[in-house]
Amino acid sequence: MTHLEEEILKTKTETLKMFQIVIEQVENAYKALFTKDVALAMNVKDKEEQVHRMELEIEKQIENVFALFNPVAIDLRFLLAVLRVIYNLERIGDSTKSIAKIIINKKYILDEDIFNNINLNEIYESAFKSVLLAKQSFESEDVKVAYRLIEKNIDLEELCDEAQIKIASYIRNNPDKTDYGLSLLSMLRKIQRMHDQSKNIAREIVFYLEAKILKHQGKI
Amino acid sequence: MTHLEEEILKTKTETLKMFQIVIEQVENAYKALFTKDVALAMNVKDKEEQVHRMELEIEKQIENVFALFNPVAIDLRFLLAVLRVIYNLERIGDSTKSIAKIIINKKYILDEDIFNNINLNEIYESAFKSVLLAKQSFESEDVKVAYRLIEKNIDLEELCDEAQIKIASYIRNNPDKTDYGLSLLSMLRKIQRMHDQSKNIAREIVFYLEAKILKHQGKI
Amino acid sequence: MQSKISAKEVNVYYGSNHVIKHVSLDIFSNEVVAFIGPSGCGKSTFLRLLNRMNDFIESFRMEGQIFIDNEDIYDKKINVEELRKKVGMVFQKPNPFPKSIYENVVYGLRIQGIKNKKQLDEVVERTLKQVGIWEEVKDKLNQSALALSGGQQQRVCIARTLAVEPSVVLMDEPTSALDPISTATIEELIYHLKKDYTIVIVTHNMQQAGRVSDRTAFFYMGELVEFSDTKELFTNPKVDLTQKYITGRFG
Amino acid sequence: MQSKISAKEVNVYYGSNHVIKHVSLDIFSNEVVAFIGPSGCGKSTFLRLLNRMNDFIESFRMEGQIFIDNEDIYDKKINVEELRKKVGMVFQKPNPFPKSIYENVVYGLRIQGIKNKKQLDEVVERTLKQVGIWEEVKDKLNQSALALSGGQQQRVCIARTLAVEPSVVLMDEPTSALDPISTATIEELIYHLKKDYTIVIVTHNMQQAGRVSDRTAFFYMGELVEFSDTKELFTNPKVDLTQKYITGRFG
Amino acid sequence: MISNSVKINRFKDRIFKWYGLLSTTIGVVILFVFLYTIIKEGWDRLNWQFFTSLPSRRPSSAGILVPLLGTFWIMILTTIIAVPIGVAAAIYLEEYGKKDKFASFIEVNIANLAGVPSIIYGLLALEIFVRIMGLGRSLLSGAFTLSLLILPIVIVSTREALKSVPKTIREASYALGATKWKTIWNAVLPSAAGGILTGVILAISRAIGETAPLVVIGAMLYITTIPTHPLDDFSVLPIQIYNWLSRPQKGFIENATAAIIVLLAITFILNGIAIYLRNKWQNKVKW
Amino acid sequence: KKENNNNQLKGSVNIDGSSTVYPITEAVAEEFKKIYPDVKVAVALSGTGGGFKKFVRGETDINDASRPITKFEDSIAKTNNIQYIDLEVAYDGLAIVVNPQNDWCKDITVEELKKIWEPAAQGKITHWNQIRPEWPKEPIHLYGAGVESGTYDYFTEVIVGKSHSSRGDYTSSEDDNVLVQGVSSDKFALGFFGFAYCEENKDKIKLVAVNNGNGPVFPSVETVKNKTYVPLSRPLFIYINNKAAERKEVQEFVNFYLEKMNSLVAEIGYIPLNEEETKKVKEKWQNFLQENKSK
Amino acid sequence: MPRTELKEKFIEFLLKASAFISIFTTIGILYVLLSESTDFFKEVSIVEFLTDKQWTPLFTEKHYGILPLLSGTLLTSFIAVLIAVPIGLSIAVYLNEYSPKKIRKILKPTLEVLAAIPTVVYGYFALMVVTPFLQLFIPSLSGFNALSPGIVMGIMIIPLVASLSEDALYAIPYSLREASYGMGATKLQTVFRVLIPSASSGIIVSIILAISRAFGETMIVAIAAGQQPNFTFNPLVPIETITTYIVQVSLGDVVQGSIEYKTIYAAGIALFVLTFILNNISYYIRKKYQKYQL
Ligand SMILES: Nc1ncnc2c1ncn2[C@@H]1O[C@H](COP(=O)(O)OP(=O)(O)OP(=O)(O)O)[C@@H](O)[C@H]1O
Ligand SMILES: Nc1ncnc2c1ncn2[C@@H]1O[C@H](COP(=O)(O)OP(=O)(O)OP(=O)(O)O)[C@@H](O)[C@H]1O
Ligand SMILES: [Mg+2]
Ligand SMILES: [Mg+2]
Ligand SMILES: O=P([O-])([O-])[O-]
Repeated sequence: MTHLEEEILKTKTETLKMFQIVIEQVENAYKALFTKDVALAMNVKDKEEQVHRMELEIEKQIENVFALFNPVAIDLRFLLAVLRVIYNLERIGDSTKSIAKIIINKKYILDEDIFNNINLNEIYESAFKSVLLAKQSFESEDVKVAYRLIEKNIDLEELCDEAQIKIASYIRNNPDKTDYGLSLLSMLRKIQRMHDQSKNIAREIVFYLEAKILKHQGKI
Repeated sequence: MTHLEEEILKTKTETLKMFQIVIEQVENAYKALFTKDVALAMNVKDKEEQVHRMELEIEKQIENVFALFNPVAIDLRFLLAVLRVIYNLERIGDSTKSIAKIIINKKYILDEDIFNNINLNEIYESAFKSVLLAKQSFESEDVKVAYRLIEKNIDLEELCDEAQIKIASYIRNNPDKTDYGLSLLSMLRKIQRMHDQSKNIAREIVFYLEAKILKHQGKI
Repeated sequence: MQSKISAKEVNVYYGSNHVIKHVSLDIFSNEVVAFIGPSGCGKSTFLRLLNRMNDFIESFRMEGQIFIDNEDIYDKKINVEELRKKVGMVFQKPNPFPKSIYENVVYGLRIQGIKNKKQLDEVVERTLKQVGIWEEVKDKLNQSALALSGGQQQRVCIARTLAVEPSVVLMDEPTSALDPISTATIEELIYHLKKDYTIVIVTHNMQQAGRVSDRTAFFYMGELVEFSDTKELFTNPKVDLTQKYITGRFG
Repeated sequence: MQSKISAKEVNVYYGSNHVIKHVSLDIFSNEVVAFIGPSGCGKSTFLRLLNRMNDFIESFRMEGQIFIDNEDIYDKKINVEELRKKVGMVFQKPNPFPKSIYENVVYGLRIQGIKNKKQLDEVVERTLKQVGIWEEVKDKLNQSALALSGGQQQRVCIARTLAVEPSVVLMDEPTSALDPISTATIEELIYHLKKDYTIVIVTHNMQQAGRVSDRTAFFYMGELVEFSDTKELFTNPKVDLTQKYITGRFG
Repeated sequence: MISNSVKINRFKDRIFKWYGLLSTTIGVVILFVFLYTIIKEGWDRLNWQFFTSLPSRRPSSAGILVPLLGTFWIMILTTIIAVPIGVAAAIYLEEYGKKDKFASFIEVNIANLAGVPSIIYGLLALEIFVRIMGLGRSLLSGAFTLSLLILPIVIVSTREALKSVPKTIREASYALGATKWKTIWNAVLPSAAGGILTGVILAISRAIGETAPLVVIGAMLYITTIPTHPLDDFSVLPIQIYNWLSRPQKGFIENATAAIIVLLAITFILNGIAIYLRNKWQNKVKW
Repeated sequence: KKENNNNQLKGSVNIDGSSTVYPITEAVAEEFKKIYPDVKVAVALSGTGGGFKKFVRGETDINDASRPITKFEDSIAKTNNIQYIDLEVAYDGLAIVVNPQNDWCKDITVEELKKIWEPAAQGKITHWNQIRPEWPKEPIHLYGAGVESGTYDYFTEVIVGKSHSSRGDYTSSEDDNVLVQGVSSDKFALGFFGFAYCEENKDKIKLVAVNNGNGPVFPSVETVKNKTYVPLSRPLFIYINNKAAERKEVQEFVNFYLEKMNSLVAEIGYIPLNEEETKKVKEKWQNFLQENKSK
Repeated sequence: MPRTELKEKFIEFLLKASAFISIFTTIGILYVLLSESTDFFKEVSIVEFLTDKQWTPLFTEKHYGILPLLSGTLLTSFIAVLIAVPIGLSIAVYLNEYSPKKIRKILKPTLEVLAAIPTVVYGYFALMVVTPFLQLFIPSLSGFNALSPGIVMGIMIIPLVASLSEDALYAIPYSLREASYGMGATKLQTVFRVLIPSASSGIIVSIILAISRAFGETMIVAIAAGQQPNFTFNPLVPIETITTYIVQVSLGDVVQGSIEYKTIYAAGIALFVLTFILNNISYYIRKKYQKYQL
């Protein structure tokens, strides 16, 4: 194995580690949300720092590889892809932090009705699955997995649109719970973003593996 | 001038062009918003495509420079910075599109009261100024301008927080205008995002010029 | 677009050694084409086919056809000297004649029997300007070209080649004997020459191929493995072998 | 950390030509340090100071001190031959002796008078394994080393250097005469050798400096302009001159 | 399309090619005429008796034993004398000598000696070896004479051989901790051995064909006993040839040509070895 | 048993001198070698004078001579305290030769020869018709033995009248064969050299009869032997150093020489002594040995 | 380790001593030539030596003019060079540029064989073969003459010229040829415009060495040129060269110490001076050329 290959491998390992942390964040935020575990949410919020650090580290690492190894072709695409993958991962991490913040700040009892009504858990699970798929396709360098992720969006979008409308009418009907509604809405949007960002990651993987640029094709 | 310098210059020119387009978008969205010019909003929405195309072009261009010229040091940093600058520009563009969409979809008469009350135009102008500052610092490679942008956030944030609270209470008070309130909120967030992204750009410029990484230092 | 150079099913043998295998390619006017590939893959051999410099090698044998401006250059009726005037060549090591700078540049004209001093002067000025050392050497045109630095020598050699007004310029690793700074200047020169000439360059340095050429041909064991847009080849090669080669995962 | 090599205010003159100017630097054990800089800036000269190979040049004169393992190597009491055993050197062009592979590797031992066949055999096997060509050459140890390819020759030369168990290995552009693939293999080798040796390498190829070295020293007109972590130097050089040089905005 | 000047140039080119071929052919033809005449004349005389017989007044019973052995003696003695001195001098000049005025003086001096006509060496030897040192016209005198004669050749060719050893070979050796002499002995000389050997053989082959200086020291004589001691009188093939050719009897001319064949055979063999070595070395050692 | 004796005889005999006498001595040495293989015999040919030069210094044992020793040489021998004996061993004729294509010069008088060869002729006598008007007006090319040879000494002495005195503008060579070649390839040549060489090259050159006032006489074994070919016939000698003569191998060699010379001389082409002369020479030698011993 | 150092110093001393032998040789030559000829010049004025047109030291009427010997030397050498240089150069060019490699590989050593033939042999070749052959065309040619040995000497030095010039041509980097061909030059143009000018110093050196060699050549002229000192430049008549004279005297019995004997040293010094000048010229050309090596 050449020195460059070693570096590339290292980058990949680091990125996978970052994936892992982000996934934990997503999972923990989910748990905190549905078990109302504020402590866990705090944990999520604090851990965001680590995600940032990882992003910076990997970026630096890639910068060094660019400076020292002059990567081309698949190596170059890999590194460029990773640059954007970590950017998206970081944003997913950001989203979990936002969710965690909402959980922490709004220390009220959930309105189970609307909560269940909008199928938030289903939406979250779906988004979570997207993140997992993104990691899987990155790890196994499997373009098919990436494509599966990119094409799977109809369900979630419908669910989200529905939920949004429901929340709007919920607010309309419960003006006193406007804040709560708004938080819910914000949360929904974050979750949806996580899914979108996973798809972005999938697109980068396709770019890396097949040199095809899928970005901005049906992107939100 | 060396071939590499030419390529770098070209990249810069292209990026400035993208800046220009995005700024136009921001400006047009502003005009459309405050003059209720739906046609202009349509225009903004349609033009988003162009921003995407530019992003892809510049990305490809940078990829080629990486593959062919093995840039190091300041050149390398410049290109990496540009990669992230255009990413942020694209997101600013996205925001203008979102604003345009809101303008287009919600064909109701503005509630001038709340609209004026939340100082949206001031916020927007401030964000716009941020974008302009970002461009200026990129164009003139002036790290001072970038720093000015990075440090100028207290005002806008306060204004936004205030506006958010006002909109929430507005919704609470006018449940029938929930949709309108939500749109306003969404718009507010987009505008705020534009400012954040301009700051991201400013940070990249600092990275490029001074090799200092400011990212994640007070980032939102 | 009409091909400037067109090779059809070319095979080359040195004795029983089959060194170019079924190569067909087309090169268009005013483009820079780079040949890359591992040592011994036949880059130089193929390049030298184009101005018949291989004719001097006794064991050389070739099959197939090569057209330049639609003329089969391996036709018996072809005048090789004329061909070589049209298809100039620059070599690996700067190889100025041990003559003055001036005489180096006008060499090709002198052997054509041109004696008109004014005409020669003009050519010297024009070509030395073209290669960008007119200012440096205009006051010492009568000094030996050997007294110049490597990079300057190589420029004089290029000027010498341009003086006979070729339409194609072949370059076989023109910078491999030069230091990085001279290399960079020569690369810039190549980059600017292409508006007037069709340039084919062999290089060991992949970045160089990347920097100077429009299209790149990757040779391997005498075969043309891939020939495509340089950016494409370096960012997204079509053939796995090319990718292996350019990313250094090889042998 | 204790310096392995420490230069203090070194000046070198060739006749009246001041080619190394006030250079002080420290190199630590088991690191790879690269010297870069434009042609003629004094890289080779400085490198060759470290095993006193400049002593052969008549006009050579030096001021200042160089310590290796805390010993002033320009002290009169120093035994130069012993020093050179400790500070091995690998040259630009592979320069095997026109002897068998085996004899090349054991050369340094033979001149020390070591005749024990078993010991020599062991050294040959060990060093050739170290440089990674044992498998390729073990059946032809008695063939001439000149029959090997350039890359293999250079490896044999490195093995030869390692055979006398140096603790420092100096390399003056060790791959500049090699093709890219051989170059890559030698670079890998250097990268792996550093766990056992302190390596100082001169290179014209900036990427190479980037790839193989931990720290890089940039020389310019005999001065040490910048000496820092390689990654740092290539992503964010402290001195403008360095930046100009590595980004090719120079001359 | 083809310009006139190009046509003319090509024509000239062709003419010159034939002219060159002609010149070369002339050279070769002369050589073969030469060899043919000699071989035709002398071939039949080459039998065992010819090689083993002492000189005789009768052509048919005369042989070349004495001059042949004399030639071998001279070859060996000259080698023993000239090679160590020549190689040593070359090593000194190439490896030790500083590049100062004195060195260049020696260099000019050697270049000059290489061009001094052989007969002048004869004059020198006559005075120094034959008279002053009192060696007479012995093998040793002859060998000394010829040694001096070929010394510059040996030095020059050895220096060339040493020069062709790249500096990097020396540096490689020094860098491994070798002293100067160890470097010369273990690295430089083995690397230059082919070139040195070639030069030495060519010099020796020149020496055994020399007549004039030996004539000057008085080696033209009839001896009946084979030389067994360096101080013995001697004869060598060229002298024998000269002697026989000056005899009136036909048979001696035949003898002379036969002896010429032998002498040529020896020189050819030596040259052949030298050429073989040179080619082998050139092919093998490409620095 | 005798062979054993012979075999035991060792030592060396060192001979130098005349190139004219050389073939005889060489032949003797060759035969001698067959019987006494361990005796080293070296025969050099520095010419009579050159040989004497060494002989009178005692450097050689025997000197071949195509003329008697000169007073000057003898005086040096005396100062070096060297005594010697001279032995006549054969006769030689000097032949005057021309190119076979030369159809005018059949005979020549001694006066004419003097006119041609005397120093005063240099640059003046250049054409055949200057010698005899009826001869063609063609250049005359002269060939002759080397200036350092006894042959030359003898020729000048008897023709010009003074030893070592002749014109200088002629082609000279130590190598008689070269002279034969010269004359044979030059229509206008006139040369002189040893008769023996003429015998070997009858087809290449033509002999000229010499008229000493008694009519033209061609050189031949007969005319030399019966002394009618005058003045160009002469005796050949060997000189033996008395100290060397004390050595067994030298004695044996000279004995052998005297024993075998007549047959060998004839074989080589010189003219042998008659029986009487031979006997005298042998006696002279024996006497010398006796005297030498008694001293 | 002073022992090693001592050993090194000792070896260096031995080597240096060897190098000095060449100087002793020169001193020896100069000593022998000068000491013998000083006596000669005591008796014969240098003016006479240099201006007298006759050389008859061995005859009764003695003249000591070196001119006839010199003219003989120059004449034979001139003829030799006239033969050797054009043919030698053509061969060099042909072998280097035109002949197929295989042929070159065979021809070059074959021609070098010509140089290896002992000169005695050449001498007889000139006398027995060339002179009679020439007489077929030039009836007035003497049996001994300057022409025939001149020609044969020329043949003998053809390999010298060819080989050295070929080396000089060969040493020109192949890239220069390629450069010239690459511009559409024919071989002939390449030869005359690039190769010969580039190799000029090497070629000049080869010619000078050839002349020097011809000056010093002995046996050929001794055998075939006659031994008749003639102040003439007519190649058809016998002449004598300096070398021949020395051989002639060496073979004869001139009394050592006599003025006649010393003439050979005077002649020798003339020869030495001649070749010395030529050798120096060639040496300095070579030196200059080395500096300018490509
Ligand atoms: N003159 C020749 N005679 C015989 N074989 C040759 C000759 N020149 C080249 N070859 C062989 O032809 C093959 C191609 O050689 P060529 O010089 O074209 O390779 P290349 O790609 O230019 O290599 P490099 O990068 O080392 O210059 C090699 O295997 C080489 O050994
Ligand atoms: N033997 C020498 N004698 C005199 N000057 C020398 C000698 N060697 C080198 N120099 C000079 O010393 C300076 C430094 O040379 P050095 O070889 O160290 O440079 P370098 O950095 O290794 O260059 P390069 O990259 O060309 O090898 C140059 O100006 C050079 O001309
Ligand atoms: Mg090549
Ligand atoms: Mg260097
Ligand atoms: O050799 P000569 O007999 O003539 O003295």
